[in-house]
Amino acid sequence: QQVEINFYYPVAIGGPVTQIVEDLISRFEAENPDVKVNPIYSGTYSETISKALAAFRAGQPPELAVMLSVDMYTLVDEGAVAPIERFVETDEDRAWLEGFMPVFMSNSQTADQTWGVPFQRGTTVFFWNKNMFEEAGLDPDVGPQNWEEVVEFAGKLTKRDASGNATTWGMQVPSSLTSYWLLQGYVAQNEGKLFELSGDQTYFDSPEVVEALEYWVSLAHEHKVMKPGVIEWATNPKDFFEGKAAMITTTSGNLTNVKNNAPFPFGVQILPEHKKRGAPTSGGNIFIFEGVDAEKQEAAFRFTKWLTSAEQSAEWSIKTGYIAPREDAWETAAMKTYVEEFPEALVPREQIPFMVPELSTYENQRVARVIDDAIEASLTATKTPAQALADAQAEAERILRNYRN
Amino acid sequence: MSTIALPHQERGASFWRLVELVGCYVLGLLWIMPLLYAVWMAIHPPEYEVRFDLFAPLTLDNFIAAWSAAPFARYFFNTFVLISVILVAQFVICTLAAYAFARYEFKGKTVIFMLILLQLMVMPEVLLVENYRTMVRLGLVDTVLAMGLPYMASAFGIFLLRQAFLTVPKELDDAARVEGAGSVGVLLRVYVPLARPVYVAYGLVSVSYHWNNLLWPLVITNSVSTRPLTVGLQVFASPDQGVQWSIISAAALMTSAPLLIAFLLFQRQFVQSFMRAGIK
Amino acid sequence: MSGIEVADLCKRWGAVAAVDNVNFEVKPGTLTVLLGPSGCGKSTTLRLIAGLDSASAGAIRIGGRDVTHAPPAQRGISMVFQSYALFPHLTVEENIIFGLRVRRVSVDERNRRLKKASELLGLGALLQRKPSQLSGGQQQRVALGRAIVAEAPVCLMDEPLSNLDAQLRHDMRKEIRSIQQRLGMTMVYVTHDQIEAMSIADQVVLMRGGVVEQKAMPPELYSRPATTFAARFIGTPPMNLVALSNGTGGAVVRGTDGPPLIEGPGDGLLLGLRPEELRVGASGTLAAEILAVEYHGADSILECRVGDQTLMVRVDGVLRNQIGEKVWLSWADGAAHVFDEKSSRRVDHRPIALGARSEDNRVLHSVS
Amino acid sequence: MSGIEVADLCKRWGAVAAVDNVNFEVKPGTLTVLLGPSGCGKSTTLRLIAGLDSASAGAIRIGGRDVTHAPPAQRGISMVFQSYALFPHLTVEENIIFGLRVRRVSVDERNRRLKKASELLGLGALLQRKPSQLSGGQQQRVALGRAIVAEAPVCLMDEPLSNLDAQLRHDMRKEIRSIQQRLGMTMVYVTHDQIEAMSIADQVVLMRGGVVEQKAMPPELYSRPATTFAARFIGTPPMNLVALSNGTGGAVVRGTDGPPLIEGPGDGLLLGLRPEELRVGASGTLAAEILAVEYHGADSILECRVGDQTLMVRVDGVLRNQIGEKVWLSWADGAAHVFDEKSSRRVDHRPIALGARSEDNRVLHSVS
Amino acid sequence: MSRLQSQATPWLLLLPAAVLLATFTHIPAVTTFINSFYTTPRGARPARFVGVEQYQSMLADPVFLAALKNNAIYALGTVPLAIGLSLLMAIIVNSSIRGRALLRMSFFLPTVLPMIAVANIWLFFYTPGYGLFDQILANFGFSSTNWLGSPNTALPSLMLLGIWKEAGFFMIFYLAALQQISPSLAEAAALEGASRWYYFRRIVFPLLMPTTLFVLVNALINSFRLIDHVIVMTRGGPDNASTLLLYYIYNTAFRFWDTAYASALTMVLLAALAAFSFIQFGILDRKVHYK
Ligand SMILES: Nc1ncnc2c1ncn2[C@@H]1O[C@H](COP(=O)(O)OP(=O)(O)OP(=O)(O)O)[C@@H](O)[C@H]1O
Ligand SMILES: Nc1ncnc2c1ncn2[C@@H]1O[C@H](COP(=O)(O)OP(=O)(O)OP(=O)(O)O)[C@@H](O)[C@H]1O
Ligand SMILES: [Mg+2]
Ligand SMILES: [Mg+2]
Repeated sequence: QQVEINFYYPVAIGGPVTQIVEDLISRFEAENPDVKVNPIYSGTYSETISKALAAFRAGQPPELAVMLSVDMYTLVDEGAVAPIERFVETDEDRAWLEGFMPVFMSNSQTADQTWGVPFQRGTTVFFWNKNMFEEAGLDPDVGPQNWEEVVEFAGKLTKRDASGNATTWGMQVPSSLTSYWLLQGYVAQNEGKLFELSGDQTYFDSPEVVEALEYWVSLAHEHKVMKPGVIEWATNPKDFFEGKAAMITTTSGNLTNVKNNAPFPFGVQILPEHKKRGAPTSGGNIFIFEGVDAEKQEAAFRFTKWLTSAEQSAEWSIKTGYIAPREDAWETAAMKTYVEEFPEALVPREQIPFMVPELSTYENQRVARVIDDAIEASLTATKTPAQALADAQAEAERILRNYRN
Repeated sequence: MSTIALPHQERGASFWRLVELVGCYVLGLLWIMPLLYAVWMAIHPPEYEVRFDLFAPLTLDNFIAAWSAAPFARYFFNTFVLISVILVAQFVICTLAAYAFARYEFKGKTVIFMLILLQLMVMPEVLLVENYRTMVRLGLVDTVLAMGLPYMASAFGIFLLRQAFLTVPKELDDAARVEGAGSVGVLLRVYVPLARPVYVAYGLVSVSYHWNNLLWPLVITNSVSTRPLTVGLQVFASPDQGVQWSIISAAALMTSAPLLIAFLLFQRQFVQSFMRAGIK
Repeated sequence: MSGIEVADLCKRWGAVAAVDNVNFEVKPGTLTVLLGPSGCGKSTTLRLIAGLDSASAGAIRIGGRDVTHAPPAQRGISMVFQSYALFPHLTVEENIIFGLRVRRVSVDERNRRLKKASELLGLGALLQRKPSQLSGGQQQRVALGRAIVAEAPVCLMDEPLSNLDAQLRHDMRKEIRSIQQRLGMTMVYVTHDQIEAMSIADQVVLMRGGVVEQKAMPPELYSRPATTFAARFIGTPPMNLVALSNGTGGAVVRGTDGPPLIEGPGDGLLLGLRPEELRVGASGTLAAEILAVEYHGADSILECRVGDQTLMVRVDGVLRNQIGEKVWLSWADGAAHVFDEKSSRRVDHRPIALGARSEDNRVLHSVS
Repeated sequence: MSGIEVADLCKRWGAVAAVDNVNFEVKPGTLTVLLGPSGCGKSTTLRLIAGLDSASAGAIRIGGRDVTHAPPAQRGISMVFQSYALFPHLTVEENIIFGLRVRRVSVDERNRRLKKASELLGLGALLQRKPSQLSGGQQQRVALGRAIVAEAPVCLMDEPLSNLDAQLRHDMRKEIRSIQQRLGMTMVYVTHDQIEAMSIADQVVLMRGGVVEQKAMPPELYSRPATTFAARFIGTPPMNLVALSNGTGGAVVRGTDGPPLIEGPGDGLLLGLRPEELRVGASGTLAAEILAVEYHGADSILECRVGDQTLMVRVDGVLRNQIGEKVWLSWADGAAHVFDEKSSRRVDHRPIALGARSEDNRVLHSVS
Repeated sequence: MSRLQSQATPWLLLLPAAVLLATFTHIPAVTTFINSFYTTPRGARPARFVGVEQYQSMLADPVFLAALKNNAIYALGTVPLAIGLSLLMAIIVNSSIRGRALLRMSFFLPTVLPMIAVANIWLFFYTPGYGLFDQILANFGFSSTNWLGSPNTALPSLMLLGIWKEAGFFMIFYLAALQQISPSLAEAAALEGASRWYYFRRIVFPLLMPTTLFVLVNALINSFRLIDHVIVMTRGGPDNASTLLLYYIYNTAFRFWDTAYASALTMVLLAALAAFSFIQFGILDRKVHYK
């Protein structure tokens, strides 16, 4: 008797993700002939949770889904997901669960339970175009190390035509979606924080946050080294390849994409520091849904465990550029070879000590939207960062008030 | 040659006539340009997305890449099923209702007709929150039926067919009855065949509407096995990081292709169908 | 073969009585024409007979059977409509056998009747065409064919020829009459064209405002109209109706002082004279002045003033008389009709024999 | 006041010549009717005069000025369309003064003309209505009003009455004629109705297949048709055309052996006899057999066989003759027309004087 | 043919349509209204009656106000332009211009294609730097514009796409109406010496009034109903500069899962649609009627 389970997954990076997923699944099925996994590509992260929650409410949830780790509170609040501990029985299971790096687990646990299993996790990293560095008289092998250097380098790298219109921007930071995430990097570097881990409190209007956003905005408006307005995630790497941007910040998940598509030598490093180093985690966890047969949940758990074990973690990381969230994955032979051939792959890992958990609250989508709007408003100069963040904090208060008691 | 044809007028003003003419063609070119450009992108390698070169090599790789990147075959199938189901249901349901309005007198006819016409303003997608709940209650979420159901009783269809039936001469109805046909017989043997052009017109309008419809299917479908093309394309084209415009163009054209080809083949019928549907 | 009896038939649309107590009988195998002006209730009467509308009161019997409440299909009738009511999406053949298909008549029988009808009507070569590919006359034939194959004893026709041009109308009329007689059909035929009615009918039922004005054979309708309406409805130009008044020696034309035309008092009476029965001459009975002449080729219509009244006179060919000229009108003895002005019904009269009168010293009354 | 000259006018639509070398002249202040069957090029000719289509060849002069290439507005014409072409969103008043507004005629003048036209046509009470609120006859009057206020010397009308019923058509026709004469307009009037043409025209231009068949005053058209087409197009029932052949003593009706009717050989000639000019009697010129009788009230139409040919005869009133009866037909000397069978043109002839012939021992030829 | 049966027949014929319409139009409209007075049930917390609180918070909700304003701008910007252009197109295509069929095709084609597909294509045109618009404008010395990323241009960019997509659709209605105008009216006007412009202004345009009204109402409805391009191109951003009402409803209901608030928002949308139907049946219909 075969158990059939549905697996929703988003694609948030370039590359043949669908195929990689299918390859993995067919291997799993070969090893576990009693389970059949239907992979369902479900769009972006936000579409995935929309779909999954919709399906859950309609009584037909998928058995498991990859959703943003930060949506944990929303999912728990809805009663939509099952704690992983429920399925952990053997010592081997326990060892597996304990094998994840703590920074990734902080977004995965609340109320002493683990609700999601780190899977396609990432962080933001910093890329630069070595050719342009050379043209601008910079050392192509060393990227900017702090906020000031970023401004300085970007100034040198920004090229303008006769009429003063920029043809190449020195620096580009995407801001079209989940831009709070990039802000969080700046905030961490500024020794501030965006939210409380309890998920019911935000600090959008704290001075550290305001300064961080002001720095970001100053790149475009004061220093004029970044394209003003909102920069699409989707076009940011493309701009980089096309030479429209000399330095970009983007998700580490883009490593493979950049490696394959950049028609010039490029450098990659962890984010520049300010008061200290800092970067947010990001990306998706695997959640197992409530509202399905225990037997199916169990199969889903088995698949989850298999997919996030050392071997598969390493493979997934190598093929996509996501960070393998387990120490033992980095010890596998495959990973070691890969890192030797492509040392840049180590960069995200280097950042792990400095990482902070990603913004995650109740009604996360809504709160995230509020802070995103504030960032967009600041970047497009419709509001000052202080004003925008004050408004955002007020709105977040209004939303989260109901969850404090 | 004048835009508003008045016989024999203003022969002399040929310069302005020429300006006018050029204006017309420029407008036409402007309008078709986006599509031509999309085709350009789709049939050339990605390097030529932003570089216009008459001698750029042609390729189908973009289509192949798009086709293999997402289960478009399945999406096509889903759309096809969806449209067939909707169309058949619309024809049956609207025909019956239109017949009642065209040939029967009953109490409250006007009020009911008005209530039905309300749907011209309040399309199902406007009420998507409640309609979604209804589908949840019916246990139909993520089914083809759920995608089609709210559209099956189409006020537009009822209105159109009623108009068509009203133009059927009463004498034909009488003649069929004298010859021994009953109510259903008259409907099937006289009204339906005579309204055939209207069915074609309505069918084309309906097919293109539902082929293009996004919001409701987006809300109500979750899985590959029900998702229609539009939703498939939406899901396909929205990865958060990095896109290839030539592949997106290829995918966009691919999803529009059947309509596009049908339109190019049956331009006249299309235009006339929409025209017919528009005359109220 | 069945006759039709229509007894006290009424049809009201709301407050309006479209058909008001109509009675007539159609003998088996004969053709009755319902004649009358637009809106007089002809079609309604026919539709009541067909069962397409239901009667408000009264009864309809076909072949002795009361069918007042039977549906159309069970009345043993066929019907030909004004606009032919051919199904435009069906071929000629399919149109003709439509009813047979509906009634599930066997294929053999269907073919037999189709063959017969199409031979009768010369439709053989057209069977595969669509109605839109036929001329008006051919369409009319197809409609006729559909009525014939039904082999119903009664055939109803509602202005079947009104969409045809004059020549074709004439030919088809003869054809319908000949088929009706050959097949011995009982037929009710609606028209508002008096010529058509006169030339085709065994019996004419003349209607007006929902009531029957006169039922008669055509020559009687022409020669003895029962009312002024009947008198004026038949014939073009219509019969002149001249008001009479009391005069010396009998009734005279009102506004003149003679000569007396009929015996007795004239007040409240109308004298009917058909334009084609009036003669114009240098001598005659009534003095008249020519007001206008309208030339039609074969004949001309004269507008004449007699006393304070205007008469139309039809004369052959081109008239040599001038406008304003004074002439004399005369007519044969039997040509005069007399009606009561109030009831507008025909009354008997005794004409006063009048020889032609030569131009004399009478003064024509001119109207101020 | 301007006359119209149409000289060698041609209009080709692709290969088809809709108007083919048409010549005629309209005298100032007179009314010319373009008459002919459907598709003969009447409308096209009119539209060429109006400038709505442009001529392929030939010239049009209005008031002596060559307007062949002038735009419609500069030809000094007004026009009444078959469908009236009233602007549905404008009131009657606005419709009538539309052209005056366009031409920026002063308000005073506008009002004066409007008043005059609306009095002439009895439109006073309707000025604020929309066309859709008018009856057909009233719409026709508005169209006429629009043409009148233009005070153009030439007025063109394309079947202006064909959408009206018979009675209204008759009245409007008289009205148009009277206005035309009162205002002294030069008018070209298109119709396919011969009665209308005969009763209204100063001159009739009879067309057929794009060419002019005959130009004449109405009585001449009737009494001296130039071709068999003209002969049969005017008059109902149409003129009988009887084939002649050589006989002893002159031409005889083909298929009979006499009597000779006209001098000389008969082969290739047609004898034209109008139904209304034939007399039926116990004696006469031609022996005939009655095939059918159609009763019309005032008259009846007889179908008679003479030799192997069929003739229509119109007789007054009810005929007492029976179908199959043998009778004699006769006619007045001037009533016979002769045409050449091939060219179908009229030819002169000398009739042979024939007294009435009493029934004798002649054998009627029966056709097998 | 019994009386009773013939009276039941129309109702039986109407039944399927009536049930479906009631289920998906009338009843949802009413329940939307009712739900707008409750809170959203979440997990263990059931819905709670709060009266007009949802409407009150709506008035304080900057995103809602922005959506309302945007939608008004969107409608006022696209509708007149699309109608004007469609009329122009109809007149062009209805004339005897050479290549009429091709022109008609190029005008009409955008209408046939899925909005989602063309929005994805246009997304590229708007890409700053190397998108079609920037490439063309670069030739005229303009600097690259972040079309969809600036609050000033995001909504107009959507509007432009909206006009491009819809004008051809409305053209069809005008074309149909133009073909209904009897050519003899043009001839009559020509005889009276009317110029082309005069004929258009005094005859054609007034005669097209009913069509214009119909198109107007349809365009207004569409401007509140079609949000496919918002989903694809801007997701309402930046900072809600291009959020339209229905998009906000969609987001609130299916992203934030606040269905009660979404119900209240839907009531606003319904009110707008009701206002349009009022325009059609109430005011203008009377004025433009001449038949
Ligand atoms: N369905 C109906 N509803 C209301 N009134 C009707 C209906 N049908 C006919 N009438 C009225 O009944 C009267 C008689 O109509 P009917 O059609 O019988 O006239 P008719 O003699 O056939 O006229 P015509 O020669 O114009 O066909 C008319 O006044 C007409 O308006
Ligand atoms: N626009 C056109 N294009 C091609 N052929 C035309 C056009 N207008 C008229 N014709 C042809 O020219 C011929 C004459 O047409 P016209 O309209 O002048 O006839 P008519 O005498 O007015 O007929 P009717 O009495 O039917 O109006 C017809 O054969 C017609 O088919
Ligand atoms: Mg009738
Ligand atoms: Mg004509």
